[in-house]
Amino acid sequence: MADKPVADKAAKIDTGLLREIAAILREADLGEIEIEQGGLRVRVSRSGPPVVHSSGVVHAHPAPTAAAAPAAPPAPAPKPSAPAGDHPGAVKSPMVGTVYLAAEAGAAPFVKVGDAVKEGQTLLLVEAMKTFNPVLAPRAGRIAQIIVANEQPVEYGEALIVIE
Amino acid sequence: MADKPVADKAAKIDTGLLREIAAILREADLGEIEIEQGGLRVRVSRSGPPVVHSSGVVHAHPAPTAAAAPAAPPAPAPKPSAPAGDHPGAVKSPMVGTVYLAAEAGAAPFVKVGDAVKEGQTLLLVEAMKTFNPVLAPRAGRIAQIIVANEQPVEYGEALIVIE
Amino acid sequence: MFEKILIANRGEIALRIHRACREMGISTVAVHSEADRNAMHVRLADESVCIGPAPSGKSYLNKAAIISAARITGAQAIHPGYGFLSENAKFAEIVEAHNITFIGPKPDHIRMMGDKITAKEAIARAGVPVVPGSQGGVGDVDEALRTAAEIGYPVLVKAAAGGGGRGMKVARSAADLETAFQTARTEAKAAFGDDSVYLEKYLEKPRHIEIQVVADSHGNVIHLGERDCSLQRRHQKILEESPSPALNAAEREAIGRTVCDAIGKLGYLGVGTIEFLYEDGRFYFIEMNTRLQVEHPVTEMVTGVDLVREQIRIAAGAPLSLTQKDVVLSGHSIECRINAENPETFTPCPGLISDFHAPGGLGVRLDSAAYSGYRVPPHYDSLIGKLIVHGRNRTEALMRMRRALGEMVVGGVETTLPLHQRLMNEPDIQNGDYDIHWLETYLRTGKGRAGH
Amino acid sequence: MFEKILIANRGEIALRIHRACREMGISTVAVHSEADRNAMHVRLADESVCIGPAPSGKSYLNKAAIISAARITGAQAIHPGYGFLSENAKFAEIVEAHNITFIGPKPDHIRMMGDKITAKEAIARAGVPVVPGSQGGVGDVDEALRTAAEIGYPVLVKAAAGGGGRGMKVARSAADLETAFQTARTEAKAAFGDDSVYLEKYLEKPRHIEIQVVADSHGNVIHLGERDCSLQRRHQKILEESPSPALNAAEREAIGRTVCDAIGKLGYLGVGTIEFLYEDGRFYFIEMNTRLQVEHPVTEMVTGVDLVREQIRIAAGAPLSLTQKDVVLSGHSIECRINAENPETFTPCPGLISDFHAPGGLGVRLDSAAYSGYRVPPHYDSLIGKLIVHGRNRTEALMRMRRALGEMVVGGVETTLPLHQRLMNEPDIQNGDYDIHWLETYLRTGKGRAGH
Repeated sequence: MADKPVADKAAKIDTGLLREIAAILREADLGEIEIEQGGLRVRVSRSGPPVVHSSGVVHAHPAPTAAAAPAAPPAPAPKPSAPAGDHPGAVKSPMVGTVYLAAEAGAAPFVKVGDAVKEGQTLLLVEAMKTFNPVLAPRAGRIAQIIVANEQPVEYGEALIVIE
Repeated sequence: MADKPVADKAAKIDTGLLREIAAILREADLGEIEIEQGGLRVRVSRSGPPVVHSSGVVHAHPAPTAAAAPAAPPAPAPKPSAPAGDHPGAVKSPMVGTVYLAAEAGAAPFVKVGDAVKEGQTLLLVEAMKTFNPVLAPRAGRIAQIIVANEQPVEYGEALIVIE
Repeated sequence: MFEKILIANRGEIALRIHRACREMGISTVAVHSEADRNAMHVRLADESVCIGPAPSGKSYLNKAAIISAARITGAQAIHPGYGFLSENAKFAEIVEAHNITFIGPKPDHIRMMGDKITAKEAIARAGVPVVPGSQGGVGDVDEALRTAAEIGYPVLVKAAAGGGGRGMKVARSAADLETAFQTARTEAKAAFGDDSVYLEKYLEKPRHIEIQVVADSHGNVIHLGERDCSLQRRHQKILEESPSPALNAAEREAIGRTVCDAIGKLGYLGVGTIEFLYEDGRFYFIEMNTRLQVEHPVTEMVTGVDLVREQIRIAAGAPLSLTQKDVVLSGHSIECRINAENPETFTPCPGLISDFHAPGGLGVRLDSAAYSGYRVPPHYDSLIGKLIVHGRNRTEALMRMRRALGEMVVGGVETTLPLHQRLMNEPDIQNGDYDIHWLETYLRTGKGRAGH
Repeated sequence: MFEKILIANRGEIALRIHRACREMGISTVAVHSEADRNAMHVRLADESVCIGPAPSGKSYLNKAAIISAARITGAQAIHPGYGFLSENAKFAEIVEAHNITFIGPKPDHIRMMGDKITAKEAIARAGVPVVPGSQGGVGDVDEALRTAAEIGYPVLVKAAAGGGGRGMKVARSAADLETAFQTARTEAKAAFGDDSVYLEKYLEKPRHIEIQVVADSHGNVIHLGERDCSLQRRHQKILEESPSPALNAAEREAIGRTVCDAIGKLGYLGVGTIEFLYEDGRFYFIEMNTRLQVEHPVTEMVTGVDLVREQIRIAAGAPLSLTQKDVVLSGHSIECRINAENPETFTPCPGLISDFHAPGGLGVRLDSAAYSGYRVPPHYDSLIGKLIVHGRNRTEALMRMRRALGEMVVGGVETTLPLHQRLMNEPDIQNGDYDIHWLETYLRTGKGRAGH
């Protein structure tokens, strides 16, 4: 799960929102503001580094070998982790498993970027315990982004596809 | 040293000053302000409890016996301790020792409240290692308060007398 | 040896397992719910996978999600910790069916010991003393009355599927029995969906003493002495120590040998705990826990054995790292469970830990996944740390615990630290003079024993 | 036994002493400078007295202030810790003159061991092997050349009053000697106000191995094995372990017996450390420290003996709590000194510790007076904590140290944690294959040994 570059996702943070919250924090003389909405959680605090993370991130650590150096000490305050699926149209994985973008190897993918989809249409499959679970479009729209790759492992809550 | 009630001293905190600092903290959008002047040290912080303590306090803990309950856990942030000698005219002890207000038992005290004193006049003695060290008036003035009692042990830097 | 282990738990025990793995050069996979994204073991693990939302039924008890996480991370073994799926025979079977090693006993033993009636039968056949009681379930009041007359009053009516004190009723005479029987049945049905109950002798002032056993796949079985866990509130252990102030070396050796023989006969694998009531020099089997216990550190402190390391070694097919002859109990150890609870009402107090400072120095161990800035989630149990001390003797351990309790800081949430501080000053605790009712009485009356 | 002890020190050792007192039921008085008003031991002590401003000359070295503090608080004994007044014979005398017990050796022994020349003479007379060298001080270059010819090059010119590496010069041949001699004299004069120097054989690749002894007032002397403190930078120890990877049981027993005999002959009282250079199976006395050492915890971890408790008991006239026969070295212990310093340049880094999280779990001990929100003052040494681990063997201890270093968090100031993490991965450290030059070479070249 280490093959998903964290930087890609970080680029999608709504920094305008952050600025606005920071302003409110200052105006209201508060120590901390925490907002959670649509998979995005923002905590802005005066005392520590501001933390932004979503509820749909694969937390991929580099996997050191047994002989590798001990991990750097974790900071006691939660480290910012990469946001994902903070887009309101993100469709998230209902379970831990492996993504299949097509019904079988070699077949055309269920959807591709730019496709118009209907509510209830199959977007992809998540395989868990040898069961292939279709992930359906929660509403009609257009495929804006396919975040995951074929046969990629995903966490619970991880963003898969964005429908606009 | 446990016979000096902490509450007496706590009553002398300048809460107006605190409010003013807090206002400056807000106006200047700072995390922390620390001020040290004439034995008074004030630290006002957004993140922790504000701390006020002077540099001239006898830190008297209740002395539990061996069978007493363990002390309450200390808060990681410094606890407010009682201020003393925050008055600019406070005369402080130059050493750890025992105060003598008179030259010998039964004699009249060197000074009493209301007395006018000259610079260099002996105010009291601090005995340390069987040496009686005179504490002299740093400047002329009137004795506003005698903080310490006869034969009271004092710390380094502890306020003894206030000259106005 | 395994190269990667998945830790199917949370909190301090997940961190405990991570530490053992790290010290063995084994990579770790932390699986966690959405509520535990910032948990210490998640941050320290080599990899982590979110397996579901906060409710444990959808995450830590979600067998499919855990297996999937193991599969996609390539973990070769799963350590279930305690609680959650640790004593779920079905889960152990599924894990093995996926060619992943379950770090624990065989499913059959989990199943056998998971049912109180079959457990008691099996353990009695293997030669371990049990509480006199009904042979299996008791179907009606008449049978209950006949059985109670045989074993003598007072008797206890217990749910076969029970645990945590639910479905347990005392009858002090034949007059009480019908009500006790019916109430226990009703409660058992409501709590466990199974109204089977059985009867056993009720002990007046027993201690709870449990024996730690470890068995490998090469036929070696050892015991690591006992833990005294008599200080309980509503059947939840609060403070544990090893050795028990009540046992002498001869009693320890005798019960240890009995238990090892039985474990050998059963063909049990891994670590396990045989829990007994102990009264007037006699042991009465209560149940066997087929997993690591919360209170395992006190045994580690007096024996020097790393129980999690042994578990992992055994699961990998290695022999025990020591023989019974190598087991030397050295000094005394005490553990205080620090819960995020009001120390008087025991109301859980989840929330932000604003300050956290661990006690340190000689003979002090803290097993805790808490840190400054950690938010105790409201979804799980309230244990936030175990403070464990070791001393050359019991007095030294008590003094050290008192000292360490005084240094520990947990700010922002209420904890049971003040209760433990009070306990350290109680003469009965200092004298080791307590039984399983002591704490309840103490909390009710301020004294540990009636007529004191 | 004492009812109240004054702790005449600061930092982790003041807390260490407080902990021992608290566990013995003894009240504590913390004396502190203005800079240490919020120090952990000040907060935890039963009473505290501010004895002066930040500079240690006016506070922690202020004999009169400390005595006054003891008198006004009614302390019956003073524990000097290490450094500051701990090896000041005059202070020990003044303390005793005020009918207060000095927790340490007799002033005469402090004085004897405080001068390197008299120390070496006394210890050699008592049968302990010393480095071949001049008989006492060397007055001029000619005498130095004659002596060096006798003991053989390379030789070391050392200040009699020296310490910490100042006033020490190596001469590899007669050609080098004059310069080395004059430089050492000049440095000695500047640093200590005394230009006496002496000569001794220079060992090429020795280890620093020291023996811990404890002697009571009843004629009992025991040793608690050795510590290997070879990993040094500028004569400051960085990492210590016990037992030494270089010694076998026979060597340990032989040197231990030699040292105990000598200590008995000298009539020494309390804890002490005989420091040796060790090369090719032979020990050469360097100096004796007549106090607790910073690195005493590794000895505590392998022996189970609380050295501060023993010190206090001995000062109170009690006999040793164990005999030599009871001393069993069990497992292996390592200590890493965590300094608030840049881990590469070693520039001290005082300031606010914004985050502090202690590692925990089995076999981990942290001796530290730091906490989240503590401000490391710039006035004193940079030691902010000692991380100590114990394992059943050296490999287990190394793995545990690596694990614990990875858990520890010190935010806001730079620390030597990264250096220790690097060291844990060095094959020479893992193999125990290092000498007193290893670390300097490693820091200079990235490798611990030339030609590696």
